[in-house]
Amino acid sequence: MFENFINAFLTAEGFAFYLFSALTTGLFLITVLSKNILYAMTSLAAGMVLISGFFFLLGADFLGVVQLVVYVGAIMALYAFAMMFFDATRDIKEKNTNAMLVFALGGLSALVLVLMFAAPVFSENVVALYPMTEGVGNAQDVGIVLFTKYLVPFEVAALMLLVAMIAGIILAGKKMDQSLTEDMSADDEIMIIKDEK
Amino acid sequence: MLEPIKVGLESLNLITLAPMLITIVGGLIIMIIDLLNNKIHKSLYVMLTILVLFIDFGAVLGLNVNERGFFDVMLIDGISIISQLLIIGGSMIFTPLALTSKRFHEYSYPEFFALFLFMIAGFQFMVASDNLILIFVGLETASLSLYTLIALHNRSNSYEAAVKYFTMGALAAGFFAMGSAVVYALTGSVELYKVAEVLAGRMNETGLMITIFGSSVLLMVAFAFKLSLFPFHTWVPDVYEGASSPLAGYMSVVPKVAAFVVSIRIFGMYIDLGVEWVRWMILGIAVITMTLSNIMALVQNDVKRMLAYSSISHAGFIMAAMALDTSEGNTSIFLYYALFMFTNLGAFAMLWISRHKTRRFDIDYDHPYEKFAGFIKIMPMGAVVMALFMLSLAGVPPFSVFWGKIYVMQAAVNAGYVWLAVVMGLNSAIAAYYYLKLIVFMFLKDPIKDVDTIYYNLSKPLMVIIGFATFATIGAIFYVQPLLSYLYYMISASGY
Amino acid sequence: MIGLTHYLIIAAILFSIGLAGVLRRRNLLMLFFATEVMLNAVNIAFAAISHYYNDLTGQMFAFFIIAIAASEVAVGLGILIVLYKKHGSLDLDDLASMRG
Amino acid sequence: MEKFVYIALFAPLAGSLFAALFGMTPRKIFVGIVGSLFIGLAFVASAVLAYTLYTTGTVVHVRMMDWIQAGDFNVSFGFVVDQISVTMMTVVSLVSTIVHVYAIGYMDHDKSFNRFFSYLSAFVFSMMILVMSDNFLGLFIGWEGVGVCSWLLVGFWYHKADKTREENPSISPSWAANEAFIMNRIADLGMLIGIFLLYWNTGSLQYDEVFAQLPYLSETVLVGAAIALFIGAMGKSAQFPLHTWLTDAMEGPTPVSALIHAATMVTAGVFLVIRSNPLYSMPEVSDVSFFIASLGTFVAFYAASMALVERDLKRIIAYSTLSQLGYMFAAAGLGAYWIALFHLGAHAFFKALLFLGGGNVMHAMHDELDLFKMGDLRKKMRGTWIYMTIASVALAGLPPLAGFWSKDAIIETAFNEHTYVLWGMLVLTAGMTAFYSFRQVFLSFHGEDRHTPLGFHPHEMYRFVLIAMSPLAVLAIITGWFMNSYKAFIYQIGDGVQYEMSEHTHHLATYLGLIVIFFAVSGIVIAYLKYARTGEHAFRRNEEKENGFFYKLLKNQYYVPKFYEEFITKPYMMISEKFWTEVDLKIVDATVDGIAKFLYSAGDKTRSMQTGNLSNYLNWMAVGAVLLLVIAAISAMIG
Amino acid sequence: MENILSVLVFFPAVAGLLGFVVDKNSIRTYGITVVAIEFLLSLWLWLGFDMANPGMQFVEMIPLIPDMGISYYLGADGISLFIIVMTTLMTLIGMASMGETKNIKNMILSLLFLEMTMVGVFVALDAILFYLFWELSLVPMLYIVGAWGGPLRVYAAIKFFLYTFTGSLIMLVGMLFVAYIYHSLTGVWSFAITDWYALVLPVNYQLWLFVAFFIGFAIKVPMFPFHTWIPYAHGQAPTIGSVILAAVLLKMGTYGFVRFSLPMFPDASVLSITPIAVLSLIMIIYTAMIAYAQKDIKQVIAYSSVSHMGIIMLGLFAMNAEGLSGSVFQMLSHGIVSGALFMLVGMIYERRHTKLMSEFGGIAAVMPKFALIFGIMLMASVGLPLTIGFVGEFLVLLGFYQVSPVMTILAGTSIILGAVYMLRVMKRTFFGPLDNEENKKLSDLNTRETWSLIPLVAIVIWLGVYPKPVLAPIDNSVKALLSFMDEKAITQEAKDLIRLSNTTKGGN
Repeated sequence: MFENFINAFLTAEGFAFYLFSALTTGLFLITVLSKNILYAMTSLAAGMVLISGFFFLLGADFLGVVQLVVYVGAIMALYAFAMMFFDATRDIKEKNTNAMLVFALGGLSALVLVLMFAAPVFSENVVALYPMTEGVGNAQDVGIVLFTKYLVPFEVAALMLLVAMIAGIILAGKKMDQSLTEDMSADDEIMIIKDEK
Repeated sequence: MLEPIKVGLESLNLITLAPMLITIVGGLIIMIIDLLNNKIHKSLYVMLTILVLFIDFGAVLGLNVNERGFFDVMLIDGISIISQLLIIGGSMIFTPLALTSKRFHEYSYPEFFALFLFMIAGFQFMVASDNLILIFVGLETASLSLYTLIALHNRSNSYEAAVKYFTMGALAAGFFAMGSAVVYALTGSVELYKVAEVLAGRMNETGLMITIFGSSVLLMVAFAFKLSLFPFHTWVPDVYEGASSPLAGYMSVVPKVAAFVVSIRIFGMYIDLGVEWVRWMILGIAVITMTLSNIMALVQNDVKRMLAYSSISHAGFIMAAMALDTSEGNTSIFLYYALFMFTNLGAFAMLWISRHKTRRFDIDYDHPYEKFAGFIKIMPMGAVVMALFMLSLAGVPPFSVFWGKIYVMQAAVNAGYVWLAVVMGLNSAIAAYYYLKLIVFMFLKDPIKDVDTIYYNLSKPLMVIIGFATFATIGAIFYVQPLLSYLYYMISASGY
Repeated sequence: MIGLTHYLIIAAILFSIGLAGVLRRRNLLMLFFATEVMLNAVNIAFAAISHYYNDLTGQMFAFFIIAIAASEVAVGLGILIVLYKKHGSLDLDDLASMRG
Repeated sequence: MEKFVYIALFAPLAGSLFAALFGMTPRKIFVGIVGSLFIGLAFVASAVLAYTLYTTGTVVHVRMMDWIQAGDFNVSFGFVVDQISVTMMTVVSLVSTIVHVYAIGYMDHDKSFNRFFSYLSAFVFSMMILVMSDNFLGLFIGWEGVGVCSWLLVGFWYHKADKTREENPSISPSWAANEAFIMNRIADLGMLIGIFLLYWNTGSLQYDEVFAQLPYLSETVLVGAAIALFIGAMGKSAQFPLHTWLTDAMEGPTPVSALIHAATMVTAGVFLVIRSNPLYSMPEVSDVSFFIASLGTFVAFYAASMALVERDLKRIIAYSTLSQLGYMFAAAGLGAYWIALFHLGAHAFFKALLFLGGGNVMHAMHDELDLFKMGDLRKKMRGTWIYMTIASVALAGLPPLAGFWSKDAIIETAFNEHTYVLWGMLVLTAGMTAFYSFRQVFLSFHGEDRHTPLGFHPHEMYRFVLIAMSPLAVLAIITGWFMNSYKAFIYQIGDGVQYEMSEHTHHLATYLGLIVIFFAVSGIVIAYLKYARTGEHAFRRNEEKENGFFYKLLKNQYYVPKFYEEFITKPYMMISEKFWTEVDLKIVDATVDGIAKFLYSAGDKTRSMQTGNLSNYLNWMAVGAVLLLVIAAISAMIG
Repeated sequence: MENILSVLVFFPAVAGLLGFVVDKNSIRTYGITVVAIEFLLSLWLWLGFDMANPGMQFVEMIPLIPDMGISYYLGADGISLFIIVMTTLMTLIGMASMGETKNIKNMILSLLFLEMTMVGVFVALDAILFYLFWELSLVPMLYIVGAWGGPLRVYAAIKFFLYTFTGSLIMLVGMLFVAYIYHSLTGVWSFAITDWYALVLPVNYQLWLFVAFFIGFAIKVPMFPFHTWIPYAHGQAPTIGSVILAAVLLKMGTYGFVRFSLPMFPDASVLSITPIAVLSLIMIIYTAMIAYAQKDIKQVIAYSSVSHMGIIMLGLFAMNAEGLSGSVFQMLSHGIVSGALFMLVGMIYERRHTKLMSEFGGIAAVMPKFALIFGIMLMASVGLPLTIGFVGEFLVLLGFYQVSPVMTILAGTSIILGAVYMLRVMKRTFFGPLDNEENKKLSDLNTRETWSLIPLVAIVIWLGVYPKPVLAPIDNSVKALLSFMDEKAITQEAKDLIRLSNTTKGGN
């Protein structure tokens, strides 16, 4: 067991895997445990970067790049702006937290998920539907599948982003600051509907 | 090097995409109109939306059963057609509720209607595919729109509702993603027909059961959230309360239909594969859901919250039917929602027209029971109609929900689950109490105050809508047969 | 040799960390961070499975998850902004006007 | 002859309905007259029928219309006029006619005069149905009908308030009416059971069909039916232990007591036994018959003993009725049905006379009935005195009056059947009968004038009333002389009712008669010595004796009413209350409400999971998810 | 008029709808006219009824939801015919004598809808249709009790509704199960009762289904221990509500037993004779005792209803024509008599605004007509021969005697106990001195009240003296039912019992 671990550790991939694993775990732990939102966010961003490391490690280069661009570039930037908008840099007090429950649930879910994944999920019999082509770059491969098979989801994702955009704009817009609902306290305008008495 | 891929347009079967495209284009048109002229009255958007949906409805009706399109991503089978019809139909009848005599905040946004249409497109994508990716994307498109629509009501409560819904939705999305990952790990595919094939071959492998069960649980969590099953239902009452009545009524029907379709696809697959455990899990959740939400509805002080709990209970009811995994069981889901839709439309419309900007009867609630005290004296027709909806919800024949209920129970009996039918029966009896409570307030108590201002929001179009809902509720007996045979035909045609 | 299991287990652990974060956080913004963690964990799983099956679907899924995460952030932050304008706070515990 | 049957039957109904038309109007004398005429008509019809039957011997059997038909069950309104029923019809209609006429005078001042006649005629109608019916169910109609009329008439003065048992042993007319009705109902249940038993075993309720089947029935069925029917008879004829109602029924107007509670209704039980003589003659039921005889004897003695100390005029007569009913049952039980029937008729005449005389006294004394407040009334009420004396002599059983012949025959029967104990008791009772009858006569009409000091100014009844009573007096005297011709008449029916004394008894008949006469005379003499004299031998109340054990025991009717009250009425009330407040409200209903309350409080409890706090919601979600995962893992591992 | 049953069902409903436009001041006349026409229609039905035919007549069948086997299927036989007539009659008389003035329009309209549902229940031959009317009947009744009742009216109304609703849902599951079996045996969906009759079910199925139907019907009857809603419902309901409730609604339960339980589950019915008889006996004796303990006149009559329903239940399970016919007849008799009694109590309540016996006493002197009619109804209630009450009660006891003499004796105590509580009411209310000042100026029945009661008195006596016109058709249908049960029973014990209980020894 331990020997296996050493052997694995000594390969390049193994070394990287364990390094990334340790770091992401640590960083994400900071993200969820830190009282300082700045630390949390920074560690989240760092963790994202490391996750793209996993992707590169797994040969999903395109995904790795997207991860860097979208997550680290866009999402984290959004969060950063939001953080500033909300003036949330001060320490956050976590009241009413039932730590026991949280860790028990977290631990239990980790345990069960690990148990699940420890099962022999991988099967040699499964034939890849969209195999990666030998000698072709990942980005190209992805591109082909994305624009054929997954063109519809891709377009829907575009729609989703449009929705998100519209939503962001109108929600953050000025019109939300006051209620446009008509004032109904003007009772003299009330349409009176009643039974003839 | 890669060969260039040649795809014939024929083989794409683009027609399968037409309905969604119509809604998307419709949404865009509304946005464009707004760009050109931003002084337009909401009624234009309402009517445009209905028209777009009308075309959409026609497009869906014209689809052939059991077609796939776009590299098999799109799946137009029976349930996809009928669920799209339900979604579009439901949307069509809930839209005109915007036409109140008083203006509400959200309806001053053309974006509201655009988002509404996009949401429908999202639902349509969700039901018209068996690819988990498209399902996920469609689901999120719809959900994100819905969150926004709720928040657009622009009251403190609506934000709270939107935040709650959103946060829990994000968590559910995480579970969905994880569940898909496990399925993918098991089968190397995220397309359900393929998944079923591979899983069928792997059912006998030792040590795999835990993962199969686990995958079902993870997906279950995501859909139980959408379907508001215990213990993932906690958002429902708050969100219904925070959202405007039309939206609340809408939420109790349309998103659930979409979620049910996906559930049928996913969990039906598990049950078909012989994973009895999934059936029992669903049955257990369903029974707990209907019972618990029923007894919680008993103690509500607000009609809208009561209706929220009642919709949870109805969902549990239907979920139990789904677990049967028979054609009848699946048919009953759609039949139930088709019938439930009209009654719910009426009930929420009645709440909607009695809505004030400020809370006049209770500091915490918009629609406390006291508001409806002595309704029969203030407006007899209104009270009678509202009572009809309540009776229908309670399952009193011959009103619409009864036919759904009886069909569900018959399906349970046919599948050999007599105990389930009994549980359903007893639950209906408990439920009768809280529906009755409103009737009691309306008919048997004396008015409290502000008697003349209850129907504040009433307008002609809303009267038409309520009239329509009333007729649909009362006359259900006459259209159940065609509806049922159509639904049953569609469902058995798609092999569920 | 690093097997699929290794990746899946790290994904499982990260997912659980995210879950714990969701449960623990009282600040809505930080709660959103935790949901990102969960989605990222799933992405690792997808990428790994994809790699081991030599199949692109997983990467596709991960790709769409990233898109979804981005959209969610946009909408989520939009809602947070209106909420913040009204309440002046992002604390979950302040959000309990509807109950029962 | 059919039309006479219908006239006899429906003339009283017509009278009743006619009176009912004026039921809510003030007194109209013609209502009474018309009512009496209708009843008279019925009597004429009955008499014609009786005469025809006597001369031709043809039994008239009519079937008016269907009544109840269900399944195989088929009962019609059918009427039979044979020797037994015609006897009853004649007696009933005759006494009724006289009582009607009497009531015109007696009820003179009552504002509900018309109503009274309506009830009274309705009673006669019911009684006619009872005696004429050709099946058990028809009999039951009459049976219940007379019960209702009795209820109405006993409670006729319903406005009187309840008193304590010490003040008035019958509490109030309405109480007494209810008691009578309910006690009769208890017996009626027995009778119904008998009817069921006969129906299911013979397939019919027609007398002739049922009796034809009797030989084929098992002993159990026969005994059961005999007992059940007799229970019915016990109620109506007020046999122990269902006897208390009869004395209480004296709360009703006196004509009612005379007609219903002396002459007719109370004899219905005897009539039933006589009617069912084929059943009671079956050898299998001989034990039951003997029981009937024994009970009758016992009641004869028992009732007579209570009459010894009673001070209430009407109650004494009621006890004597009870006692005489005992005689009739003794005869019927011993198989001498025709003798019982004969005594029934004779008794009807002299007892009605006695009651009506009592009514005169009561009328004169302004409803005062305490004998100790009377005395020496014969000077003011000569006619009444004569009537009362005749009736009392008849009752006491002195020859040649009616009572002697019939009663002596019964006592003789007891001797003939070798039931010497019964014989002895009956003889003793005869003496007691004579004593209390004459005690009553002497206390009221003889001795010292005790009423004038109390402010009573008695006066004689209307003349027409006295004239109306005369037929009864005549009959009370002469009936017995026709005993043999009656015997011939009734023997036409057949074997069932025939009863002859054995040679041995016949031989001793004279001596037996003398013994009875001796006892009777002794009774009269003792009564005379004690109560009739004036001056220093005049009757004085003896406090010490009245507080004695036996005196009090008899005075309180052996504490039977008290026993009923303490052990039946009160517990019943108590249990009913408990059932209502403790069982129905606190257990049955509380369970139902408990379920509802449980659900509601469960709702209140579970409601708290809905804290409104998003964090909690997320926790719920996570708990649900993790729990499901754990369950999934565990169930997968288990298998 | 072949479709007279449809007309009978929907005429009041249509009239009710049109009634919304009728002016408030004329609505009483409108309502009475409508129910009078309805009554005439039901008489017409009787007229056109072929007395010799024991089967279903005036059958109408239109498939409604063929995929579920639900159709619009109506028919009447001798058993339902008279219940229908009684229903229309009691509605007519109840409405004619109604003293309510508050919200009269709503009341009349509710009554019209109620009448539709009541008639519907008795003519429906499709189980779902039956269930439909059955459930719908709760709604107007809920309103009538809840809106015009006494202080606890809301509680009473809800209790009434929920109790019945719960029971009937269990029954619904039973119906669905029967339909399922029918489908699995024949391949056709059908809820038609006549189709179901053809089903021969194994005994254990029969038992379970019997229980399911029993719960639905027993609550409605109401059988012990499900009876506690009725004192509240009666106690709180306005007069008209009590009249309809006692006269018609309770009969739905017993009618259900005749229509469903007996012919469909003959073996289970035979097996459950003893338990049902025991419950009926408890109803008869226990509730009679409770009635005796009541202080409120109306409650006495309410509990007496339960007691009488016990007799009806007993007769249904006598398994012979005598008992069954008697039972059906007793339904009519109880409907008329208890309806009349409730009307009478209502009339005195209108005058004095109290129903407590202690408030009265001696009022026979000031209200002789009232006392007379009350007395007649009381006597009918305690089963006096030559009144309508006797025929049914006698036949039931007669019939059940063949099943169990001991139980019959116990049940027979009803004639005693009934007299006990009823006479107590009579004594405490009408007899005794008139010492309450307020009672001295009570007015006797007015013309309207008198004339609404006189028909009932007439019927009480007519059917007591000559029940044949009604009893014969009932008997015909009942005999057909019994021979059908005999044919269908699968266990020999059941066959034996049905035969045995229908034969008399010797004779004939």
